[in-house]
Amino acid sequence: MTPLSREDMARRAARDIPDGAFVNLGIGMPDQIPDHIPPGREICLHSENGILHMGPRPPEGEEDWEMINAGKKPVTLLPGGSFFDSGLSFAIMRGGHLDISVLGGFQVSARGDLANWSTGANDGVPAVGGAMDLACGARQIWVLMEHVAKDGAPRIVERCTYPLTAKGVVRRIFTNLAVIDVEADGLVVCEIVPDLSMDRLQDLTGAPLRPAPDLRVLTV
Amino acid sequence: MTPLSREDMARRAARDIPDGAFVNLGIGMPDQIPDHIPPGREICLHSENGILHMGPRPPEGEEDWEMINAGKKPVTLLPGGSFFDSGLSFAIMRGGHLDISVLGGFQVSARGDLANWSTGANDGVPAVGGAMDLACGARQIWVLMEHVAKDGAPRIVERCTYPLTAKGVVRRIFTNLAVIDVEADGLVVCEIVPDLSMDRLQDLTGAPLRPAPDLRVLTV
Amino acid sequence: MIDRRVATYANAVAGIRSGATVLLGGFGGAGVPLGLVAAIDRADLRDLTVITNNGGSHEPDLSVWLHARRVRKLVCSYPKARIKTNTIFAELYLAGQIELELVPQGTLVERIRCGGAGLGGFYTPVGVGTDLAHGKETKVIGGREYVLELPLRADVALIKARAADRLGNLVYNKAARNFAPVMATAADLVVAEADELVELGDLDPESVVTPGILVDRVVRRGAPQ
Amino acid sequence: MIDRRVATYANAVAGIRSGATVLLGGFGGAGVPLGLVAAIDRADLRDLTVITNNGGSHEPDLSVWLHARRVRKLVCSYPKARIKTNTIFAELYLAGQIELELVPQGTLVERIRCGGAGLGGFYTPVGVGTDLAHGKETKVIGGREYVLELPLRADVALIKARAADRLGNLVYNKAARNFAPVMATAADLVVAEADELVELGDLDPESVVTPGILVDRVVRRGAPQ
Repeated sequence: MTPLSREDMARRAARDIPDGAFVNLGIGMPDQIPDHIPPGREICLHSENGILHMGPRPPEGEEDWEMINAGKKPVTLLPGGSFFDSGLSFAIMRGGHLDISVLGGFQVSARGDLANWSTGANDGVPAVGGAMDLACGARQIWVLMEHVAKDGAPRIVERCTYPLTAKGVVRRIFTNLAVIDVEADGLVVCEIVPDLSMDRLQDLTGAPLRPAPDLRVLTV
Repeated sequence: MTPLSREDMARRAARDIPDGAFVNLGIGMPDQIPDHIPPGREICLHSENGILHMGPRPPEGEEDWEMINAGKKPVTLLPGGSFFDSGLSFAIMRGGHLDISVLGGFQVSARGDLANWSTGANDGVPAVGGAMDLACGARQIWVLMEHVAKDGAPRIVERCTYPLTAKGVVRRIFTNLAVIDVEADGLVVCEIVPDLSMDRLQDLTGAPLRPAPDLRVLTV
Repeated sequence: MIDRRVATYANAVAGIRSGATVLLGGFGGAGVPLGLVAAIDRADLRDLTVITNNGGSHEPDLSVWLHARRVRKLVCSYPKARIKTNTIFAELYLAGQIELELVPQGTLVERIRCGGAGLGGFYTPVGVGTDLAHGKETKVIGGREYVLELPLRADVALIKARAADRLGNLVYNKAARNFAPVMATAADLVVAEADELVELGDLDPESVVTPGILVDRVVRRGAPQ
Repeated sequence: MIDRRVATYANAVAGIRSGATVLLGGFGGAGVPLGLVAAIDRADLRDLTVITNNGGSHEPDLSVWLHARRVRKLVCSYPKARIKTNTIFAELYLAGQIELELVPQGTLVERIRCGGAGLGGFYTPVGVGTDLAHGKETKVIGGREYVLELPLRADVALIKARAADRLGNLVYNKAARNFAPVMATAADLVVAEADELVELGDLDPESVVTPGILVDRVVRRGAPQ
């Protein structure tokens, strides 16, 4: 079996974002999603620091350091974009106005709990930023993460061992091995990479999986 | 003794508004205050419906019905004025950003309780508008009202019998007979109209009064 | 493509049902979306709960719905008409034919903001010790007494704007702004009636008051029924 | 006459004392009033409580105060520096030389708004069931669990604007707006550093973001010390 590259993970997630969606993309892997939106779809990107309808990074030399995204990288504004203060920006996030938030993750539980802000290690500076707010208000929360941690430990677990970001919020998980929906009664595998068995995927997962009735091959 | 006219009551209150003050004027008698601001003072008027730095009524024929004050009367905007939504407008009122609110009143108690939104009669439609909000947040709340009601009953009372607008908020009362400060230990008469004795003023008042050490004659 | 523009008032109010809770913009005569009010009237909806600042006047505003007995309940700060020629709300209210929830204006707008911002409630000093806080939970915080107020949300918000673009971005005119930007955050369906529809990019990104993410439909004032 | 303009940075920060609580605008490098940060540094203030989104970077921002040990406590959502060259906050924090109150970003700005709007607190779903809600009061409202968050206010707010006039009206530039309009509501003394001072009437009344009533002093960026 061949796990998806990080680029292909972003490409796969991008495919599920419908035309006309208002979306917030977390820092890290979800950053790459805009590069892979299928042609013909108009997606409107929100940034927590008060921007709607962000465009790509400007050409080198044209960066404006008062025009940055949540990751503090220079971006541009598309026609029809707008600026607002952090108060309204987070009201938009909490208030159910975003169609989709795509976030990175350390762990997701079988009930959709998300841990993505701290490893709980007591040896550094804690920082949460907008992670908890983003995980709370969007109509759909998706997580984009490697299926297992660097040490091979499952990231999809019965119960998160890392500090929680939010409880019961994740709807869909895109990993380098599978696309998994979080249903009320557990985790449902919708797509799986070629030449990977459900049994093997289960071995790499810390919570029970069941195949969707129309389980498909995960291709990009 | 000659009670002040309504116009002179407004003129007297206007005299106490310092240069540079941000002020909200309630509907009714306080409306007239802007006409009597002493020359050389710049006062910035706030309107609850989202206007800062209101100017006078426009000339007839130039009314703009999307440019009205809290009393729904046409007004103008002075240079440096601005518009904002009701959310920010009431945040400004509640949040202590106004220097002074001058309100009409039905009754004021010895402890500064204000009743100015309802007579409590159960025969009409109740309406509160922004009365309670205005009575809550300004740094100073002043009341401009006749000293006694039409039937001769005192409006300054030990305890309000009309439904309360807010408790313990009034700092100064301008009536047609006197200027009275609400102090922690009771009501202090600062000014009294010519040829009215403190005894007679007390007869017209439902709570104990004491003269200020520098009690003055109320003139305009 | 994102396109919030609809060609007719019928499209603007399509799908709104009898029994709906409606946020209606406006303070006095400024900012009431009169075309949308008329469209709801033509759609013959009943049993509405209306959240709005005023109780209707001699203009073809909320009073149109009141005359046609479309409103079950009004949540409002100032239901009294100042101009005595319109007493329809008073008539209905005194006859017991309409329910009234009277809310201080600042608490009204803050409750709507609370609903639109995904919050569960807030503590305000306004109303403490008065009849309008009767029966409400109170709490002393930092030595001051506050009353707990709960969020307001609606099925639909009807608001008026000066200009709109196809993304749904809105700007307003003067004192007609009032409740609209807050109401636009707090309904499942947000419909704006705009004096003017403009091209994408015509609105200054620094001056957009309501970003399009909050708006579902925009109709030009004076569009066909 | 109302005139919020001051000629020098020394005047802009006059009267601010050691021990003060300071709201400092900015998100990342955008919107930090660097001139005011330097002026506070020159004033040699100590024992500050700073409420701000980020913990300082390689720019002459909060990190200047941290290097000079001016900050007793930081209330902040993202104290970690992304760029590893600045670790002054980490150094102080790990050595136990600075106190940290970590607050989710949306809760941070909402707490500031709450303080500025004269409210006593609010219930938010953010943080429920997480370490950051540990020990906080919770309440179930409409079947959902919320955590009670309390207002934040400060002695002084230091913010950056694009332009200001003598009344103190402010407009901002792009993503440098972020926390500033909310911080401008929540301090006893609000000081803005503006790229440009303009004549009264030059700012479009529809586009003013922070009305002058909220602002006490404005200083032009690059003004004399």
